[in-house]
Amino acid sequence: MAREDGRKADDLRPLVVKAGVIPNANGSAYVSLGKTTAVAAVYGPRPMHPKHMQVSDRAYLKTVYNMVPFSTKERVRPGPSRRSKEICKVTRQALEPAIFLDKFPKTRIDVYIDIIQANAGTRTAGINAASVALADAGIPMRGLIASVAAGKIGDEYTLDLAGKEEEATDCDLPIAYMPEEEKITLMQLDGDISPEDTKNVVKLAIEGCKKIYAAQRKALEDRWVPEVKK
Amino acid sequence: MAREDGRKADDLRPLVVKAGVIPNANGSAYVSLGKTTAVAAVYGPRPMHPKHMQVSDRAYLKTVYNMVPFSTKERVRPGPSRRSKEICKVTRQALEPAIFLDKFPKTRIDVYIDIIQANAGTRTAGINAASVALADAGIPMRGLIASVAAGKIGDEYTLDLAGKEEEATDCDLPIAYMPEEEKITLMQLDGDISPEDTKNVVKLAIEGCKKIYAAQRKALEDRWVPEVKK
Amino acid sequence: MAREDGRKADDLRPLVVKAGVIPNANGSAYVSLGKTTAVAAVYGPRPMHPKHMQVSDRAYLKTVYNMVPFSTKERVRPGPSRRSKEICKVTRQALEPAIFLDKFPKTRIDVYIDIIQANAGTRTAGINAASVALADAGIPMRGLIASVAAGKIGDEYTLDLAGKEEEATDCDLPIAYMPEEEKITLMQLDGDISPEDTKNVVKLAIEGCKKIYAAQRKALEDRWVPEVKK
Amino acid sequence: MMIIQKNHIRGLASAGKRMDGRKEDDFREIKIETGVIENAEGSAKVSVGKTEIIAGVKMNIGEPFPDRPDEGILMTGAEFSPLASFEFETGPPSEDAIELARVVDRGIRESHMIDNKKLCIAEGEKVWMVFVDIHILNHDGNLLDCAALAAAAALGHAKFPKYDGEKIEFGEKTDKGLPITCKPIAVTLTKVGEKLLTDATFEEEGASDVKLTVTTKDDGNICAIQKSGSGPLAFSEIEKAFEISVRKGKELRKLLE
Amino acid sequence: MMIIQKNHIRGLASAGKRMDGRKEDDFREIKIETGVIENAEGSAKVSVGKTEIIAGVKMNIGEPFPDRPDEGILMTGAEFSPLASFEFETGPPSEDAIELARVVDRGIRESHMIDNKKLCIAEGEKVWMVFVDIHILNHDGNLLDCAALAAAAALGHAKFPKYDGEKIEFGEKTDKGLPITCKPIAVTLTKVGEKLLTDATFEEEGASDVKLTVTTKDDGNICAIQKSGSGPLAFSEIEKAFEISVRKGKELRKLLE
Amino acid sequence: MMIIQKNHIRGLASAGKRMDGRKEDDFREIKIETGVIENAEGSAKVSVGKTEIIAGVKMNIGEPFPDRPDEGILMTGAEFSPLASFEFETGPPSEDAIELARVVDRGIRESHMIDNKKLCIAEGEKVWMVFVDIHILNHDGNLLDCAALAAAAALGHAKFPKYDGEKIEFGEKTDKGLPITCKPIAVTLTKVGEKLLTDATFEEEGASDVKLTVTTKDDGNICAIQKSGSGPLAFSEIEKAFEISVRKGKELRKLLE
Repeated sequence: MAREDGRKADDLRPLVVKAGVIPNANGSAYVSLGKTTAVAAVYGPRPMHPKHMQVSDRAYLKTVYNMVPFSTKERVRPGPSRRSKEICKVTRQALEPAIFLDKFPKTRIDVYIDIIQANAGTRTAGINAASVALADAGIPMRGLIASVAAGKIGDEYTLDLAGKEEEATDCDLPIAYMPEEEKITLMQLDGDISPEDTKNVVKLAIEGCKKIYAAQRKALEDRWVPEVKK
Repeated sequence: MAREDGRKADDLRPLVVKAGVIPNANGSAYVSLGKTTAVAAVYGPRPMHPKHMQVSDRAYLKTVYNMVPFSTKERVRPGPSRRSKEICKVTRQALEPAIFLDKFPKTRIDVYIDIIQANAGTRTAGINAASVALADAGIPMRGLIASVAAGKIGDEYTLDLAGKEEEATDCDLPIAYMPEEEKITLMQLDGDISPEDTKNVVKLAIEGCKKIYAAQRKALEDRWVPEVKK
Repeated sequence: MAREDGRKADDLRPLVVKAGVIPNANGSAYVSLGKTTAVAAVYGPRPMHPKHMQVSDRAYLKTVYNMVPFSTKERVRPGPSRRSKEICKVTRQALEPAIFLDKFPKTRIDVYIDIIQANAGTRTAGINAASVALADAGIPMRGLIASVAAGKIGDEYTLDLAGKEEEATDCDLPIAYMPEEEKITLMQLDGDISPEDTKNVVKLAIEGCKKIYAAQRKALEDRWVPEVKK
Repeated sequence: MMIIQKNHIRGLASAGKRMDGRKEDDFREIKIETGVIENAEGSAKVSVGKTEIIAGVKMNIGEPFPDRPDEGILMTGAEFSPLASFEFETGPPSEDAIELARVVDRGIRESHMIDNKKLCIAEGEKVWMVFVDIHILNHDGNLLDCAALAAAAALGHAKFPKYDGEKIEFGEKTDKGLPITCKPIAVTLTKVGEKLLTDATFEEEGASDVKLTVTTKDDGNICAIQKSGSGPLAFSEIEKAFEISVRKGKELRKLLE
Repeated sequence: MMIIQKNHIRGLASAGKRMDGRKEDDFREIKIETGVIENAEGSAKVSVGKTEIIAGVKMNIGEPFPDRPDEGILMTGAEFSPLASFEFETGPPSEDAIELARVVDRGIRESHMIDNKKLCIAEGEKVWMVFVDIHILNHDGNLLDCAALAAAAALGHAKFPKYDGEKIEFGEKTDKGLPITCKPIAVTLTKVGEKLLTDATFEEEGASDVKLTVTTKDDGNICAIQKSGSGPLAFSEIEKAFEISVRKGKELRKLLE
Repeated sequence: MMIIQKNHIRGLASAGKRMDGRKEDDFREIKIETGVIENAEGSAKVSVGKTEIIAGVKMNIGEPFPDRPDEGILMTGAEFSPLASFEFETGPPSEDAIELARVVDRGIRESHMIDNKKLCIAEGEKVWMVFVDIHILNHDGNLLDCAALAAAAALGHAKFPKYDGEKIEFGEKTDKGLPITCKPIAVTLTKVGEKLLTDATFEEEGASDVKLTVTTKDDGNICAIQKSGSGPLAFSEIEKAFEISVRKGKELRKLLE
């Protein structure tokens, strides 16, 4: 079945990944998937203040997900919402399994994600950007985290839902995935769908993550390999 | 004159007091008076953080009074209101005279009161529950604090106002009372009533407190005496 | 051209300055300019808590500008607004150049300004009061700060705008000025006016500041000279 | 406050003495000035010794509460400006400020000082809202009595602004005052040692652990009571407080005439 | 929790054992009591072992959202009262409380448990708003399953209040229930060591770094999933979690009949 | 910043030099890209050296302010995203962010850049509201000039969304732009040592204690001024700042054409 934008069911939207876009940050990245754009910056590891918030055996990871007021069709009021607080939490927990936090006890690592333009899949785009930004910052990681949503529209398992597909799908299932370890680090579902179908949607999303992972690696190489060669 | 619910002027509403209802708390209690239900839990004494808030010669007593959103006829928005902040203060000051706070310098004792169902007399029910919870937690006390409101409807001094009686009364006068020491630890009045009548209303409320006190002692005995016997 | 209240273009409104009006404060002052009334109080230098906010080589200056709810024609909601936060900042930066903050490392100096009645020129009235209050508190200063706004109505450069003049003027230009050092410490402008005119408006405002400065000195003498004589 | 100073104040009190030479039930000098804020519909500056408070009354048109469609709305707020005491801090109203505002509010409300029905313009649609804001200028004890006095004075002198049925002309006052029925007066007794002191200073309050505020009406009835502080009271002390509050209330009420 | 205790719990789990003697996929004793709050249109107290939660349903009339003019409005909130655990604090809802409320909400919303169109009174103007508030009384693990059960039970027993087209008579209930289409049940699997435990206790949760909540409908379909915790999951674990959730969901649903 | 570095920058300035080789009144390279956010009615990404800012314009229909019934509403906000600098923190807008937004807003408002009356749809009832949001992406000094430029560019390219008199179709733009009358340009002079530098970098700002922002119109008139920082200025410095701001303002305005 044809999709709005002419993609095949297992196609991603046009994907752009760039590393090192925020000069001030220790690491940063830009990710766009179609009309959804996320920028992420990493500051740290840096000393944790006040002291009583230090964790003695590892770094404290803070993740902020923020939609810029003009990112959506109707202006978003600045400041955190219940939705954005939940996304901060699942984003942090999607990234944590990849990071060797125990290498930096008593410090903090801050990951800031700004959604510059929103058209479905902002949390997954944010995770993709954050993961590249962490690597760009030189934080030791088990692997990159890639993230995308999938669903089922009519009879077809469909990757990277966009636009009105979010309403047409039987379910909206975002995952985050670490290809190096074959592990899922984020999984949510909204919908009404059988367990068997759900498994197939997860499998499709994992394939999508692998494609994104390739683009993430490429972006880091583009940024760092020339520098090494110099 | 007959009351809505058939009580005599100096009758309390049906009273239930139970100690030890919240397993996690150091002490806890449940109190219902008619359709008003309060649950209280005590945590502490525990170390006070941050340090600069420690009081060097006694425990810091914190009291939180909270109406659960579904406790009232019209849903209450969660979070503190001006009313609830005043009640937190008078509740704390109703309990303080009974507690040997100086036995636990530099610590904090937290008293949390949730109003689960509200039909007049929530602050007094909360104090009754909190007092039993403190005793249940083994905090050394000069005595239990009992609390109830009284008023004057027509010519009659009337105990433990409920339902529409709060509108019919000349005054709404809640007190908290420590029978062991014959001391009043909370007293408020809204209304329009002569000083002589006010004194008589206070006397009636004191008698009401003594009845509540008996039920509070009974609840603590039911909870602790069998345990001691074991 | 005649002004609403009969003043000449370079006249201030009737000015009252008093020092030492808040007994509890280390220093305080009252300033009224026509129907605009500000009261300022200074507390400090006092120890700065928490410690991590201490500045090692100078005092931390805090300035709070607050409009009292009944100060305006339409009641103001209590609490800070975006406007009042900006005024706090420019007020602090108007005062800082005058104070030897480096004499009191690790302390804080608090300047509180309450606008009791508002009819144009509240920020400048507040600065005038704050400056006297600082001197009254015995804080060592390079000089007093005087402050007033000026504008241009029709062809005339006009001092100390009030009432409907704020709408008639080509610009509203408040400054703060330190006569001892001939320095400008606050300058803002709203309007639409040529650079040449702007310079002339600044010059007029400086002349206004000098008059206010004289009244500030007088107020401090009235307060302190008799005391010294005793 | 140092223990030694507290003990000194308590010792004096037990001997029937006070640091400033007053008798147990003496008030400090009270000054009341009304109409001090031109922008307010009503205002009063009241000082009791060195304690100084301004109350301002602002009015506006609003919708009545659904359960009281024919009554105006009264709102009382208090700000403890950090200007007034080293004890006060910036930020949202403290517990103490909320309590003070609510006790002053109850005195006005329960005494029916203002005939609320007369504030109704169109039942269920439009009523006058009356905002009383209390602003502390200097805190030297007994804030509550001073605030209640300032609120009563400001309400007593307030004038309705010009209103053409559509829009209020703020700043243009009519000569019509609020529908005042009586004047509630708050008198606070502060227990120091074994004595109940009237109009305690900041230092005396520091040596006390309990006080009782009793607000009375012109007819001697009580319309509001608030016990405050972490100490207890005996019934006999409450009886005594009632007697003093009624008596001193009458004296203070005269100052509002 | 001490490392040694965590390791003990993990060791037990690997051996197929639990501290309280349950099997991997056993729930603790579940008690459901409905109608416990007279002021609420619906209410239920649910305990799972020592975990105890009350859910209350309140209704009101409001305007529909502009993009859904013919649908009622459902709002789910959760308060983690500090009364319920030394871990909970006063203040605005924590990240965990928000997540719990949103996952319970998604289960109700995505399963279409309530036929929202039947909550419309006048299209674009008036609809019923249904507030579900979740209040934790004691936290001994597995809050989410317990909360979802309490919410479903409270909604299932809720009755519309009396409404004359103008005003609601709160406190007077009709005998008309909400338009319920199905009953979503949340089952959370908590990974301890290499095992996925059902209905983990507070201690077991402390020894775990990841859990997966799967909410299922009467027809066995999944309507909500949430992975929570800082650990990862393998695909095979997710498959296993689905199987257990569907199976245990059926058992739990019977308790609501 | 280290004292030694501050002194170095000041020393350079006194000798008429800057760390990056620019002259006193040189701007860094400026890039302006418009239409970067499809969901916004107008948008612009502006970089000045390494400082990078996006401004977005969103429109909506709302009620006018009662005192200006025939004028549209302009609102300007700024977020200093913690992404953009180690100095920025999460939380509500800082004092600096509020000041920046207000100074940009005054430039737009006082220059009458937008003919507000043309934003009126039905007097007293419906007007267009224009929200300008400024989002910092990287902070390397001179945020204000960059933000004002981005706001002007975004407003200049904004297009009204489709509106049928009832409802806006967000995402569908018409080809009608805002009623623009002129282009206000902010130029900030940063005093380093005894010199007034144009377009200071983050390091140069760290070595300065005062700056002056002057916003000018196409006709050379000044529409907004803001002195910022804890240092003082002499009258002669203000005169000089005016001269530079008018001159550089003209140069920058050309970039918007």
